[in-house]
Amino acid sequence: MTRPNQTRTTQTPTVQTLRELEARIRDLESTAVSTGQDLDSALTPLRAQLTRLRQQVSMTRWERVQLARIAGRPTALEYVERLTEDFVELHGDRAFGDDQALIGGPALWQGRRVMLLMQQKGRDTKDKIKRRFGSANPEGYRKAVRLMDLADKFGLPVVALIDTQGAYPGLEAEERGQGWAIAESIQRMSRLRVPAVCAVIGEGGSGGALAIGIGNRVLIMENAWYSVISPEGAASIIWKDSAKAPEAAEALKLTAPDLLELGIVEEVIAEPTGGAHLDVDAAAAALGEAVSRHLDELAGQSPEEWVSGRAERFRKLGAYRES
Amino acid sequence: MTRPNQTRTTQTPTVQTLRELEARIRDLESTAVSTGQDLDSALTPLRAQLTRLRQQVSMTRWERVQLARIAGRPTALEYVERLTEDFVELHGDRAFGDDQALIGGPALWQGRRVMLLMQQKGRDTKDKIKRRFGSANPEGYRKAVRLMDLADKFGLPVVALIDTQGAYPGLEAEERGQGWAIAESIQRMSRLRVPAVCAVIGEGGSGGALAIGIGNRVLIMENAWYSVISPEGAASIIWKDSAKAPEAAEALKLTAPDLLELGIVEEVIAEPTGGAHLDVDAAAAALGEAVSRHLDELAGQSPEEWVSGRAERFRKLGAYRES
Amino acid sequence: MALDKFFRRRRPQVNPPSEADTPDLWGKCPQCKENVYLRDLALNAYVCPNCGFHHRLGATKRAEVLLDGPIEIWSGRVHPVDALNFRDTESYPERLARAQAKTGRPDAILTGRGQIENLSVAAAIMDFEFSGGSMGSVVGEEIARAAERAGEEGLPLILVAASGGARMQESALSLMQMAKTTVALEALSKRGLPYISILTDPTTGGVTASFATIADVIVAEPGALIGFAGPRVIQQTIRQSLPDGFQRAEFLLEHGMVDMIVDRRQQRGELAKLLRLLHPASVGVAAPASVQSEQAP
Amino acid sequence: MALDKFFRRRRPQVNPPSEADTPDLWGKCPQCKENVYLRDLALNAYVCPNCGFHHRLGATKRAEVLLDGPIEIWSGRVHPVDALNFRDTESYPERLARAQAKTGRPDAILTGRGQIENLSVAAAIMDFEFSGGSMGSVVGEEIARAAERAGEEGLPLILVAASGGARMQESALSLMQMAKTTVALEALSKRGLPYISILTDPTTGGVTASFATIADVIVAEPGALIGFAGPRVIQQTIRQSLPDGFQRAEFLLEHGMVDMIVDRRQQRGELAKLLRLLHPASVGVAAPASVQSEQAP
Ligand SMILES: [Zn+2]
Ligand SMILES: [Zn+2]
Repeated sequence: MTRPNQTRTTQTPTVQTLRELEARIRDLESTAVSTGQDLDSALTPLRAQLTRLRQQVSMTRWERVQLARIAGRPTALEYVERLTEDFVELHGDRAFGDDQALIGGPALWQGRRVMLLMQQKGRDTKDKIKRRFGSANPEGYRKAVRLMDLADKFGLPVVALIDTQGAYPGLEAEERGQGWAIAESIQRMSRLRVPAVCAVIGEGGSGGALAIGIGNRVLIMENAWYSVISPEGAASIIWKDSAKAPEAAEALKLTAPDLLELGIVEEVIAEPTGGAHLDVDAAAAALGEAVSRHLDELAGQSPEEWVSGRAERFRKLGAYRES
Repeated sequence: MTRPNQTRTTQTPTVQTLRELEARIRDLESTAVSTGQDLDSALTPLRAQLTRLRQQVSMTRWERVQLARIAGRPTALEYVERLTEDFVELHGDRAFGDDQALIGGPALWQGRRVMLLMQQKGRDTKDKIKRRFGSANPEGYRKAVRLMDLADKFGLPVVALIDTQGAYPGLEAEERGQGWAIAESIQRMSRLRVPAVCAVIGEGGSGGALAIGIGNRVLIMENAWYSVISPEGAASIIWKDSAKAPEAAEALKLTAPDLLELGIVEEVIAEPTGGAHLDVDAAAAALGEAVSRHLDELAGQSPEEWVSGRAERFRKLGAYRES
Repeated sequence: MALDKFFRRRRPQVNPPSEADTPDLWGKCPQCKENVYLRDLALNAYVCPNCGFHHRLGATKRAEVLLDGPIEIWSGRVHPVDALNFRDTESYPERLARAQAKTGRPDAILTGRGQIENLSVAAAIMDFEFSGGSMGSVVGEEIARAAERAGEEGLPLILVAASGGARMQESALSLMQMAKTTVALEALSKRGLPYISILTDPTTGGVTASFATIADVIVAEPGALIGFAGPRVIQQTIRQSLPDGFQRAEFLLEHGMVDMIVDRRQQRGELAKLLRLLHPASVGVAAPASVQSEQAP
Repeated sequence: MALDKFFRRRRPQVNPPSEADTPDLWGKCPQCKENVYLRDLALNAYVCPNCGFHHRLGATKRAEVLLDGPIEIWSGRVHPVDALNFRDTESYPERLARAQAKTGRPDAILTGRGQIENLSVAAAIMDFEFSGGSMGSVVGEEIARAAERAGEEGLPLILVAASGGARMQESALSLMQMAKTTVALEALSKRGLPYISILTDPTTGGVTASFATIADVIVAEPGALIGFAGPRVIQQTIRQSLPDGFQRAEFLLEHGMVDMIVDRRQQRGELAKLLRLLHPASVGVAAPASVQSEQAP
């Protein structure tokens, strides 16, 4: 049972200071690059100040959500390109179609054999539409189940990169059992006889995210969010007005630090100052290191331990009191 | 390895004699019923003669095929009504639809807990159309797989009643992976950790029939057929003329006695004289007794023996010579 | 008969959320608009005797309709907390207090042990009257405990789903209940114990995407709304009106998602038949010596 | 390079079934209608250098295109028999004799052991040139033996499907090969050995409904016709014309049935990558000391 502390209040003015400092550092860095000048003597104290500031402040939750969605934020495939070799994308659910929002296949993750599962949002408009901005149909979850079968058969640890606003809320998705497909994926993942490490890399919206989130370890990037409902969805339910999303984001406690406090994730992966989109290579390095470290820690266990580890992890999540 | 003997030649004239004898017996029987007269002294020698004759003769294979399709021949549900209690039909593949051509669910088979799987052709025109005359879509085979999962989980022996001209050859069936669904059903059935007894009760057409035909025992009713292709299908391939179906039926050796000789079935279940449709209760009694007997024989084995028994049974089917 | 007894104990409600304008002994059926004598409704498992409309039931009435006699209650010791300090138009504790006062229950779930045609079962019944049956930490915990206890006691589990989805006020903690219930249900699966869910009006959101749809057998009530995304959200996505009967039980049967639609008045019989087939051992399980009945608030 | 060697050994054929009108050194591509220099075709894995059309390959050429070097042949000792005394426009033994003479093979299958980028594999290659790759008892038996031997020797199995379906002349015996191959493939599954199938033009009928589609990974060649029922039969059923591209590899990928479409010239690389990921042990398996190469007829 988890009993979280009072969550922090937000400090928007300080964020403003932080942003200004970040801009100043970026300016100096680019000057250093373009002119060849050594500006480290100026940069070093500024960077130290930034580190202190970042530890002290919180952005508003809504600012985090916007950062998680910002144009240029790396999608799953941008991490995969940087962190894996020999990724072989496998397609299809063997029953209806191939979903492009939820993709996967075996790969070498920084040299480790894994089965990748990930929501892929798309990079340009056409790609985004094809992939429904990372919102999967039932076929996506059924493909995930099939790939988990293969992971078990060939002893491939599962690495899941979560980045979706939620499962696709379409008429046909309902016809083909969206809820059923998600439930089946959750159940299948809980039964994996290999270790699973999940990372929310951008958005973690509702059951559509959780469907591939049953990890022995669940990590989240610093500016990602994970919640039972999107801020917009909550706002339109509570205030009948999706413009109240900032207020809903506050109420939902959906940021990485919140989730760490709630015991829902094991680790927050630090992003480059200002967000992963400002330095994709550095963000990838941080993600790669964290996932690899957890994979290595889990490697020594038995299939029974991987199964029971996941079961115990999720069995105890929740907040209640007992009379 | 099976090396079948030369198959019998057909003897149509003798079948004529048989049919006349059958008609005479029926007349006497109905006279006995309507008049209350005891005609047993007349009937007994005729019945003995009939039994001898039936052992000696073969109908043409095409005559058998026609008997397997004759109006009023009992469908699977007519047997189920007579042989089971508490049949609970379970619906749906949990992914796309509920196929009405391939149905099933748990039931008590003459007092024994079983999981039923069967092709149901339909009784009136509307019902037949709804059930595509017993030709299943992929959803039917996927439902079968789901019911086999339940059979395994709850230790229910599988009883499969086969009666189909084949899987449905439709455009949408292909789109949704007809071949894949059949293959998966065959594989799933081969892995059952419960015993399985299959009976071809009417038509056994191709992969669509075999999909639920991976039994520890495979039985066939006297006037049923089982083949890789329907006589019409073979005729239109060989002679480009489906009217040559009688010739194709001969060539395909698709009758119950043929299949017994080829080692493809364990037992031929005798039908009432003239065919199952002439006495559905008697046909059901014969089917019920045979299936129950095989279920009882298999009951003492272990899950591993059921699996390996099926594997060995099918592993050795085929005819070839070795150099 | 349980229903009869229930009627004498309490005044039944035709349509609880809008009872203000309902006279004491007659109620208007929301489907056929006919006036129905409430005693007849209660005697008919809260199915309209006129048109067959299945009225929504709170968990207490549901237990009475489902079980032979009183339920031996397991749930009730787990209480919700406001872990997120959630505040919207009112605070989460205020919402909880109101729902608790209305239902006399700590949260939207009743679990326990009972009999169906003399077969012992564990029952987990969601209470739509408590905050729309929303699933938070307590609902998840109680379902998980019921599944585990059913496993230990060798009982099949019957779950009655009735939920608008996950409980927003618990955010990610609520989301995690989908996983928690799933892993706890392994206690039944491993022991080969049947798990049957009954989807009633409405069953949507996270409940549909977790424990309710991984049952061995899924039963639905006629006309029940069942789906993952809500109709309003889907309409926004596709920008056209939804077909008649969309996301209703009959639609789901046609699309292969549920095993059968069973009229509430036949459910006990169908469940008993299924339990005897899937798990003959249940036939032999004796009723517990002392049974604690749930009291009406 | 194997192809080059092959070309020197034999005269390649652009389109074997209709070679009569093909001049010795040039052939007409059935897709782009361009004349193609046969040596270029052979050097290009029998893919049209002009339009990318994938020509059908007999089993011998396929083995050369697929494997690093010669195949160590396992198949060949099992011969077909006329168990049914099957007679239509000609007798089954006559048909067999003709196909055997044409291909130099007892039946429509070649199995053996080879290397793909130095990874040892078992290969089972259907021969469309033998009676349209139809599956009878010998095809079933050889595939079953190959699967079992691969299991014993710890080798992944690569199966190349090319078949019009089951062999009518063996009727129910042919049908049973669908089951036989399926149970024999358990030898691989139990040991966690990868089974990859490559669906080539055409793969239809019983082959599609059994061993070819239960592979762990399914690869298809561009443009290959793949399906269960034949297009003609479907057209008779639906009484309207079939859409463009129906039952082609690209259609099947879109419908979720195959994992990937891989150009024949990239297949070795993709297979090796997959094998290293799924079964790193293959990397260490040494090639057998003595290898018997298949000789051209
Ligand atoms: Zn009414
Ligand atoms: Zn060309």
